[in-house]
Amino acid sequence: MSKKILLVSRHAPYGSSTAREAIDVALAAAIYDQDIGILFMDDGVFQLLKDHQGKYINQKNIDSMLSALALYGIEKIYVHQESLDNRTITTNELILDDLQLLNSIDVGHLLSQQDQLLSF
Amino acid sequence: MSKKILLVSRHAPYGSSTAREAIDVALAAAIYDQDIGILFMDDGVFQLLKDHQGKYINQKNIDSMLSALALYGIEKIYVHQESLDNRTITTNELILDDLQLLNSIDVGHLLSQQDQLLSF
Amino acid sequence: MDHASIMIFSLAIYSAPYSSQASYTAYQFAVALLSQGHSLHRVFFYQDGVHNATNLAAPPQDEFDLQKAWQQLAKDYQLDLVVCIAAALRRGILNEGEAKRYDKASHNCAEEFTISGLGQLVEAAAVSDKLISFGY
Amino acid sequence: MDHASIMIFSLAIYSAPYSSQASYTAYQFAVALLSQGHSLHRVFFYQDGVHNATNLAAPPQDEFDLQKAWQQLAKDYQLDLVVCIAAALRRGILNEGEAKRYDKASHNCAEEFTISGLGQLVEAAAVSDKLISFGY
Amino acid sequence: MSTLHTINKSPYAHNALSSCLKVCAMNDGILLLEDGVFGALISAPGAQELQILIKHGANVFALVNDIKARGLEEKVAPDIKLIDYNTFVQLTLDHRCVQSWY
Amino acid sequence: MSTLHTINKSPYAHNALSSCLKVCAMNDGILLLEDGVFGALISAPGAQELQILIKHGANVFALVNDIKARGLEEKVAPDIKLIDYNTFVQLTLDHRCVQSWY
Repeated sequence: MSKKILLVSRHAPYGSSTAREAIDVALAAAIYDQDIGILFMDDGVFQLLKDHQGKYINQKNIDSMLSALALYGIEKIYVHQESLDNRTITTNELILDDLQLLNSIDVGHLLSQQDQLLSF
Repeated sequence: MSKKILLVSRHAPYGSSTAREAIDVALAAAIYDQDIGILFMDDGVFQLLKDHQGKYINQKNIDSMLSALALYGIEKIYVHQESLDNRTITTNELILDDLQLLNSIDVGHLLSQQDQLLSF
Repeated sequence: MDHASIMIFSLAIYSAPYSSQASYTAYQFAVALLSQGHSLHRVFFYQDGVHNATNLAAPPQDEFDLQKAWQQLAKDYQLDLVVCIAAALRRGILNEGEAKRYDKASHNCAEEFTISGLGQLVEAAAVSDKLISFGY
Repeated sequence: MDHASIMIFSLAIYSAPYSSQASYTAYQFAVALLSQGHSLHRVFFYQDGVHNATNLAAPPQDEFDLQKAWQQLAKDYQLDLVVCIAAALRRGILNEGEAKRYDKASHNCAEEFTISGLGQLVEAAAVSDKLISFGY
Repeated sequence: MSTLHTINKSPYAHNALSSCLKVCAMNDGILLLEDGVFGALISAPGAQELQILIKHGANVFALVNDIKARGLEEKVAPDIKLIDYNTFVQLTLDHRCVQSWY
Repeated sequence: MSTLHTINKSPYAHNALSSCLKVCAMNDGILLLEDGVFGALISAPGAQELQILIKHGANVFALVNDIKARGLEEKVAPDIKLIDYNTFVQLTLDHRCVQSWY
C-alpha cells in the first residue's frame, strides 16, 4: 500500500510553526516506510539556510531538524531554483548537499507525478 | 481620559475572523465613549462592498455590521483611495456614504495624529 | 452511483475553526463527498486544526457551531476524526487519558475525536485514493 | 530611570502561542519594559491570542512554555492579564464561572487570567501612554 | 495526469496565487476559494496570467458560495467557472492530486 | 510627531511591508521583526524603497534576535540597524504611535 508522496513546504521558518510541523510529518512518513519526497519552494527555502540560531527566540533549530531527513532515509529532497534566485541564496549557503534543483516547469511535472501531495 | 484612537482594518472579510473582530472593537470603543475613527485599507476595503451574502458560508454579513458604525456614533470613517483603485472598486459600490477618501500621504498624516492605533 | 466509482477520501485540516474559514470549507467538502456516496476514511486535525476538537466552545446561538457540526457528522457517518497528539498537547487539547498522564485538572477533547500520532496522517495518505489538505 | 520617564504600557495580543511567534515577541517586549521600570497596565488577549490563557497545554519539556511564562510574569509583577470573553467563548477558553453558565463539564483558563469584555481593551487604550498590537 | 491547485488567499495580500501560476501546467485546474476568490476579479494580480492559462486550455474555477458571500457575483472575470461543493469533490476526482496553496 | 511601523511578515509572501511603504513618512521609523526580518535582505521586495527612505532620514530597524535565529546576520542590507527588545521598547517611546502591519 506504499504510495508516492510529496510534501510541499512553502513557509518561512520560526515566524509560524508550519515549517516545523511539516518536517515532523516528513519524518513520520519515513518512519512508516512510505516513499516520501520533500519540495522546498517560496519562503520554504529559508529553512535550508545554514547557521540558524533558534536559541535567540527560544526555539529549536529548524536546520538541524532538516539534517535528520537523511538519517530517516529521505533522499528525494527538491528545491525550486527560482525561489533561491529570488532570495539571492546560493547552494553553498544551504545546510543540505544532496538537493535536486528544479525549475518551475519541473516542479509542475513533479507535482503531477505523485500519488498524494501534502501541502504545507 | 478620552483619547484620539484610530482602528486600522486591513484584512479581507470572511476568510479570517480579523475583519469581524476588528468591527467589534470599534463598536466597543464607541460604547465606551472614546473618540474613535476607523480606516479601511488594503483588502480591508472589500468589507465595504455591497451585497454580501454571508449566509452562503454560514456567516453573518460584515456589511450590515458596518452599517451599525453610524448608529454607534462613529463618524470618522476613512478609506484609502489607492486600495479601492487597485481593486477597481468605485465609491458607489460601497455600503457606506459618509466616507472620507484619503491618498497615501494623507493616511500617513492620519496615523501620525492619533493618540493610539489599534492595528487589525 | 455504481460501486466502482466510490472513492476513498481523507482530509487533513490545519487551521482553527472560526478564526479561519478553512475548517468550514473542509466540513462542507466532507458533507458533499459523503452525500455523493464516497467513503471518508479519516479526518486528521493538525497544527491549529486541533481546536476543532474542543468541547468547551460556546459560540453565540445565532452562529454556526462548527465543533458541534463535526461531532454530529461523526455520529451520522461513524467518522474517524483524529487529532495529532503532539500538536494537541502544545495547544491545550487533551482527552481524559492525556490529562491524567500530564497531571492536568481537566480535559476538553470531544469524545467523537481520537487523539493519536502523525502515523495516522501517513496511513490515511497511504490507503486513501485522495488526500485533500485544508490550510490556513 | 527617573520617575518622570516612567511610561504606562498596554499590550494587545491577537495570535496563538506556538503557532505564531507574535505572542513570544509580546512576552519579550513585556519583560523588557518591566525590567526598564515602566508600568504594564494590562495585557489584553483577543482573537487567537486567547489561547495564551489555557492551562491545559503540555509542550515537550525541552521547549519554551509560553503559557507558563505568562503565568509566572503575572505573579512576579501582579499583571492584569485579560482575555476577551467573546473571543474566548468561541474558541473554547473558559473559566469556572463561564463553564457553569454554559453548562460545560470543565474549564481551562489559567487562574492568572481574567475573562472580561472588549471594554477592557478600550480602557487600556484610554489610560495607557502606549498601546502596542501584536498580530498574527 | 494533471494537478488541481486550490488557492485560499487573496492575491492582493499573499503570494499563493502567483506561486501557483509559476508551476501550473496547461492541463491543470485552478480552484479559487475562501479569500482566494478575490483572485477572480478582472483586475486582480495574476488575472492576466489566469486568462492566458484559460485560453491555452486550463480550467479555472471559483467556489460560488465564497463569491456570493463576498458580494462579488457581478465582478468575476470571464471564463472563470462558478462551482459548488459537490463539483469541488468531482474536481478532486478529475485530477490526480490536489496541491493547496495557502 | 512620527509613527513607528512594525512588520512581522515576509515581504516575499505578504503585502505588509509594501503597504507600509506606501504611507510611511520620511521621519517615521520601521521595525522588521519575526518573519518580517526577511525584508532586511538586500534583494528583498521593497529593499530599494527602504534604502531610499533611509537616505531621506527614516530609520529602519530589525530585531537582532530574529535575524540571528534565521541565520541572516551576514545578509542584512546596509544601514538597517539591528536592535534588541530593550531598544524596541525605547523606539515605542521615541514615536507617538505604533502601527503593526501583519
